[in-house]
Amino acid sequence: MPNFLEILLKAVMFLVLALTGFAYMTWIERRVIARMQSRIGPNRVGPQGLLQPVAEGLKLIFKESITPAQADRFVYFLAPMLAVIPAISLFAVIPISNNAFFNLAGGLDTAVLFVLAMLGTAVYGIALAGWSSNNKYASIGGLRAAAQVISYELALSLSLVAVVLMAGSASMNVIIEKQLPGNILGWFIIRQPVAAAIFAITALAELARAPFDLVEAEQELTAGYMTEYGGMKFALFFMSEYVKMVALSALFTVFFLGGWSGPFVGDSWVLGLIYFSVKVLACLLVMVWVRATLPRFRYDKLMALGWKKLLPIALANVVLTALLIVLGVPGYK
Amino acid sequence: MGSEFIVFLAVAIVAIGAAVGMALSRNALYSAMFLILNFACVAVLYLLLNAPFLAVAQVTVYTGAIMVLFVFVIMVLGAEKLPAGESRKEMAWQRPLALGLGVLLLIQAAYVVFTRVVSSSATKLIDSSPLAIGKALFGPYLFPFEVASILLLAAMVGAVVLTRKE
Amino acid sequence: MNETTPYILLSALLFSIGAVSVLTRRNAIMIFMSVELMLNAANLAFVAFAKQWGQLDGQLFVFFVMTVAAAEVAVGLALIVAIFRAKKGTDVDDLSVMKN
Amino acid sequence: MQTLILLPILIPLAGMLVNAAFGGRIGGRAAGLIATVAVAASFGISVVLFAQVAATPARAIGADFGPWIRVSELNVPYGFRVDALSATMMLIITGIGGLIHLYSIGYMKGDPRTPRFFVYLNLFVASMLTLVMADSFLLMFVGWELVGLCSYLLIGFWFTDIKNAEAGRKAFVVNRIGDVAFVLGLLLIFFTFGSLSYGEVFEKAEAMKGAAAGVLTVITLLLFVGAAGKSAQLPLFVWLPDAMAGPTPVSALIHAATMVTAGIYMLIRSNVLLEHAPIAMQVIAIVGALTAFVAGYAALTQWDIKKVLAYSTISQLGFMVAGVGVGAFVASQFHLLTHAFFKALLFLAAGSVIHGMEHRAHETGQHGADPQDMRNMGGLRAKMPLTTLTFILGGLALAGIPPLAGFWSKDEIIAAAAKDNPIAFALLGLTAVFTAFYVGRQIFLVFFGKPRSADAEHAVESAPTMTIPLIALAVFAVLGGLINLPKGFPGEAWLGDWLAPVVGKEPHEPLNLALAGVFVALAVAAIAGAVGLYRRFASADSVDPLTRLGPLYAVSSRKWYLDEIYRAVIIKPFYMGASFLARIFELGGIDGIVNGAGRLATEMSETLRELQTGFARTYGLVMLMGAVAILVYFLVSGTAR
Repeated sequence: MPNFLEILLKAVMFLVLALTGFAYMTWIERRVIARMQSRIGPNRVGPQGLLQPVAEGLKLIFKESITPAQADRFVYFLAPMLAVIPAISLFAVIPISNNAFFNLAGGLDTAVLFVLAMLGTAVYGIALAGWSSNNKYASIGGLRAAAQVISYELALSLSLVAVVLMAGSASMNVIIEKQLPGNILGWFIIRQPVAAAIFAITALAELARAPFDLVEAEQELTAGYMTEYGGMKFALFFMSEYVKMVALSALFTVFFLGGWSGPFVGDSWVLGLIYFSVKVLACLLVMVWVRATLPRFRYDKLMALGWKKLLPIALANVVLTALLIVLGVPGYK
Repeated sequence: MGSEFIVFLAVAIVAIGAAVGMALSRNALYSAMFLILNFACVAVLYLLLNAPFLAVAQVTVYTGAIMVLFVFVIMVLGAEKLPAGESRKEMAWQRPLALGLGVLLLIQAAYVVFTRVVSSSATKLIDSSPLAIGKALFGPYLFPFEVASILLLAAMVGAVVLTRKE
Repeated sequence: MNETTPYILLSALLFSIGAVSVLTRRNAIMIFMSVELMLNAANLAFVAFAKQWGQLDGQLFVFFVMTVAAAEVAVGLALIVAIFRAKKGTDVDDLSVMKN
Repeated sequence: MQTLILLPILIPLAGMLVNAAFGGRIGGRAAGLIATVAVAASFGISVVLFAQVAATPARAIGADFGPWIRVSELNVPYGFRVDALSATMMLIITGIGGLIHLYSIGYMKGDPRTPRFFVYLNLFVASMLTLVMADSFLLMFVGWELVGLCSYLLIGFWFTDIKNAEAGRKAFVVNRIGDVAFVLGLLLIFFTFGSLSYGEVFEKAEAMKGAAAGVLTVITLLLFVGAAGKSAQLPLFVWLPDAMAGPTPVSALIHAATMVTAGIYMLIRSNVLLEHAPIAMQVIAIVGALTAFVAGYAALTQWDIKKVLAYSTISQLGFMVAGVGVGAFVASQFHLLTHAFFKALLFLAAGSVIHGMEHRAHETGQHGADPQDMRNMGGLRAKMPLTTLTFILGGLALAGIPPLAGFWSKDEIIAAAAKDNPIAFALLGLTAVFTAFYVGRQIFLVFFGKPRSADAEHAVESAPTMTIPLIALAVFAVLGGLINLPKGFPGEAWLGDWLAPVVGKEPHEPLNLALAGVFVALAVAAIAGAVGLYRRFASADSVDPLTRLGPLYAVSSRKWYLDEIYRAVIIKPFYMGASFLARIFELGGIDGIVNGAGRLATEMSETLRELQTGFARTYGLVMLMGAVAILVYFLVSGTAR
């Protein structure tokens, strides 16, 4: 196997990217929110607090690992991994630049389906963590998470159906290519604004981030499914969340912002990588901004929004898109 | 054969182990997790069998939806560790008989496989991309497809009606 | 013995395990999961034969089996929830009489 | 063209289906409107068909809708025909039917089961149209039975009162007797002519001429018994007075204007057969005249406003039958038409009177006196002017006062009887005098004098939906005679010419002035006598001045003791026989067998029940056993290739 090494190299690279991305995402979030709330944020460890994530990581590694007495030990141990694995797997199908080296499986015909599959399996970590902790807060948090993720996954899938319809393929590379008519107007965020909006909202819900963070609503559930977790296991959950954040931002970039495309990008993978990173960063900042701005939803309203508003709108959008494509409306054929 | 067969063997062993684990586990949640593992293995086998779309669909539908529902219900009902209760006397013969019949069925199937399966492999791989499957679904299989959609609708309504509190 | 045979054997084995499990477990949820295992085993055989004969139809059948399984789970789990509410348990042997 | 023929039947049928499906939701008024519009549309198409028939040289249009019954020689198609006779009937059915539907909207107001009422009414119209439009005796019989069903349903419409339910049952059972004879007649027709279609039967009967006189006599007598059941002739008329238990619009539509004339229609339709059976004709003439006399006599002393009209209807039907019997088919059909107009009018007006009488009870919630008893009425002309005027016009038409419709038609029948059959003539002449007397009695008791009860004092005129049909029918009752004026008048004998293709050309007769003069004088005298007699009838408990007639009065008021005779001769022996069977045969024989069968089943099922354990898992196990066994069979037999 000649390319085994290459695959290994790529895999490691993506892993490192995801992990550093996660680490510095926490720093960015804390600093930005602090600014927004007229505070300072972490600035002690290293210049501008840049080493803060490293310090925290070290601290968590050395923490004592506690298991609750009545917990189901095996599942309690398994759950954090089940949470992280799908999150990291998402990166497998995201092309981060126009060079084949930065593209693991983005050309697969089933790449979009793979994303849905991974998002679907991500529930297990949370649900099982809640269940195995043998703690009421944790259980309720876990159940809420499961229900929320299942509910919003439908609307998310449907918004992606519209994208797939536009591209005529479920391959990431084709989706990006279809957004390249030379200018920004080719981006699907322009041609599919409804799908983009639904994807953005449902992505927030899938991530259980504000304003959909009922899963870990500290006022009612302390820390939700993570209540009993500490040390490295806690760090894994934390990691899975932020990795998923980065991944979903990257997906939004691919689906709606033209991926690595940009002016003068040509065959230059450096430029592509830069464009891609900027777009992802912009998405992440929007997420942080939303968290700093919006209050939390009530649970029944959350469900109502998912089932009674987003799902029908997404369905209508699919039908409309199909209609526009069949009719050959300019910009849809 | 070759490397593919090695992969098959490894996955098959895991799958069988998961199936046995599911059948024997006392805890329903563990059973569900074993079943998820089994489904994942089958998804890998689908990849080996040139069915990438089905593999992903398997993960999405079975693992991502059906089994989540199972886990959800088990957790909501707290039904994972129900009291065993005394087995009924009149059911005493049920277990050995079932086991015997299962073995018999397996033997029969193996016998059929080894004696009757015609060894004619297709020379070329078929196109099993999502596009091809979609075209088949909306072409010759359009009617079953629509029937399936109605079935799903009926199931949806049925589930809502069944679980609604008076 | 051709390259389909191991898959069919595996399918038969999984099917038998599922069948025995259906008949020996008493928890309704467990029985249900075992049925899913049997369906899955059948699916595996479908896909294997689809490859052997070079035809897509087997894969499409799997698609429909998945649809049916999804519908079945939706209704079946709803039933189990309803039964659980009525009987405070999911032991199928307790369901041997129609009246309470 | 083909479908146009079916439309008059299909539209009321559609109306019925709509009301049956949605009647409960849309309410009585909407259901009534739908039903009325359906019948009105049917009327419109009937007019179109009438014009088409008039424009066709053969005076008939027909359509086959494929075979219906095909068994060896028997071949009955779904054949419909519209000729001069059926077109005329269609206009009556849908025209008067439409007016009565409209009237019913007002009459049934407030009854919660109104939608169902209109379902039945529409079904009736469709069935009656089937009856008259059929092109074969068998299809006619279908309509015949369907109208019988509707009649049963509508008589017993207020079935919560056991009397109404019993009346419906009585009508049904009595009609069955006639129907048996009718079916026998049909079988004999098929046996003789090998067909049931009008055209073929009549053609062959014509060809056989005298050769088949004996058979034809039997056939026509059987048909006549059928007609006697439906058209309430002796001795089967007992159901019709009881049928007044139904809502008044039903009495007007079914038991005066249309269904009861089905027998007459059938006889006129079979005129070809009748003409070759002189003996049957004689019987029919005598029975008809006797019915007219008996019923007219019974009508003299009734107190119930609708019972008077019911006996009057039987009596007039007797006139028509007698007309058939003396071979005056046109006159008979003519009287059928005019009678439909003025008797429907009388019934509806009577319904309006009843409605007015019930007004006080509805308003105050008190239980009023019997609103149908004429003793409780009196002086209503001041309260209900429109009803009074129309009732008087209808009554005078019935009494045969010129120039109203009844005069012309009745006169034709009496004139024909005078020439042909002196006995019938005598009976019919006497009946005509009775008719005038009870009409005078009824009009005076109801509308003149002083109110004899609180209900009568507080009566009010009915709503426009009820009075508009009254006015329309009154116009017809006045002018209806114009369609068949005697020779010498402008447009003479139009109906006779129109029906000629069906019943054969009859010569135009001039008006027999002497006869007409005598009968008009007698009628006027009878009315005057009635007014004179009942002038002193001042309060509800007064004695009928006719009681002075002694036994003659009793015979009339007890309706010739017919119900009593039936009870003694038929019902009692029947019950005795039934109770014998019930006690001896039923208990010993049939129950033994039934119980034995039941015990056998119980014991067998107790054994089999062991298999049903109730454990789902056991069932699954058995299924698996079956699967394994089937596989074994395939493997052993080598079928699994």
